[in-house]
Amino acid sequence: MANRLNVAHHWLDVAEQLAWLSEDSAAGAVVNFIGQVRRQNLDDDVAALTLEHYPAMTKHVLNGLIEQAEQRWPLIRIVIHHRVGTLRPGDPIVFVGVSSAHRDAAFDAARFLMDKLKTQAPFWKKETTSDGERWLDARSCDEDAAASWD
Amino acid sequence: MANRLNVAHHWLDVAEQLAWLSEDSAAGAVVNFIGQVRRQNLDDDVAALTLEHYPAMTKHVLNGLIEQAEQRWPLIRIVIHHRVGTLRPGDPIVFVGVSSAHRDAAFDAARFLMDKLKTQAPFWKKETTSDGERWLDARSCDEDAAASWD
Amino acid sequence: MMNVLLFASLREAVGQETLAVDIALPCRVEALKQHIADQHPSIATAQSNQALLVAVNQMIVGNEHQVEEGDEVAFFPPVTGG
Amino acid sequence: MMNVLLFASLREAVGQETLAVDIALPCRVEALKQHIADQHPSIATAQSNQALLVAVNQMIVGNEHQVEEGDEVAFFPPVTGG
Repeated sequence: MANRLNVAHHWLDVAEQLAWLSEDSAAGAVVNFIGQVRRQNLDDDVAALTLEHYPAMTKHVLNGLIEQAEQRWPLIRIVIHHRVGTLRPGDPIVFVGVSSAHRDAAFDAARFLMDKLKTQAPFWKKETTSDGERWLDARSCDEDAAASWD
Repeated sequence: MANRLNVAHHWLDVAEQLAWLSEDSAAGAVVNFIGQVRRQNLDDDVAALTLEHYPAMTKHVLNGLIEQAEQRWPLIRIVIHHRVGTLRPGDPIVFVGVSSAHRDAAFDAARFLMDKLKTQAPFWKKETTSDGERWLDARSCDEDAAASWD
Repeated sequence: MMNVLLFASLREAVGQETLAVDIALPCRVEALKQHIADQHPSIATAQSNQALLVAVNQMIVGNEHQVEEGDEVAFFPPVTGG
Repeated sequence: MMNVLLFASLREAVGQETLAVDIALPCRVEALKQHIADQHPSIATAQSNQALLVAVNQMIVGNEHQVEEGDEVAFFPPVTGG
């Protein structure tokens, strides 16, 4: 198993990540997820989204999730790239990609990583709208999705 | 809802598809799957994989699956691209991409489309190994995965 | 007379892309399968292995389905795309 | 004396990135929370809304966890990345 883990201001070359995920000779399936800033949230136009994190903890948590995914499924490669800083509507926030021999493991692992990242990795979003700034609340459906893997 | 459906000999520009999937203002999540020719199957080295299909039926079935996915989940855009003809180990075979406001619908729909495509779309694979040619058998786990959506 | 399209391993086993079948229409899919199996052992084998699917007008159908004059009928093994 | 790191809405509500806390160690996380809540209403509010998470040495821990001398302790609201 090989993996790439990054938390950074910049986005990444998605085509290059997909090429890397798929280049192993045993890979038959690549699943990836991209999350991006929506233009509207809670009926307001979003002007900007600022992501803060707890650097010392973030990589620790994400590495732990990668290890758990490796133990649960026969994976070949994993990429997690998460942005921090101020983003605009339409900007990508997170890339999670997984390769495996078959699609079931790749789908499960990609979703597991996203569900757990959403509830365990120390990132926080603050939205700027015409009404001002607000910190986003955690969604209970995200807690439910994360708990479904336990 | 907008969609792109292709069955062709050529592969596609994946980055362009991802850009198209994500460009709608409401899109918060993009999930995509790429299936590719493994270098080994059933312990033999694969030299080539030839995909045959039933053209009049293929688009009919895939369009039906797209309609079902639209009815089940709030989707924004869908891409299905499936290759036919003779491919080599490592070559991509199929691209399925879905965008939605949230990740749960995007993950579910992408997996639904792949599970159903595997058991309903009239494609057949013939593998060339050092032992000669063989048509691949359908896998019962694919039937189970497809049935899990009913 | 009607034509049945064959695909993949069935096409190769029978050695033809299309089978001309002399059967009175309308008829049930089951009768059509039996009629063809009597003449082509590879179709009989596929059928007994539950490895024979039938599509009428590009939709997979069951044994009870009625084949009408002018329908497009195809026989093929379980699909393996993706 | 120990320091507690604050993040996101808690950092803004308290107006500081780090809180210097005068508490005898080792102590349970629950006692530490109570100690800080007594001085900072926004921490008390977050706690009563179950919107306060505590990490010790970069791991989220429960109320029973024992905080030792030299531990890195952080308070923050539920996470919202991805």
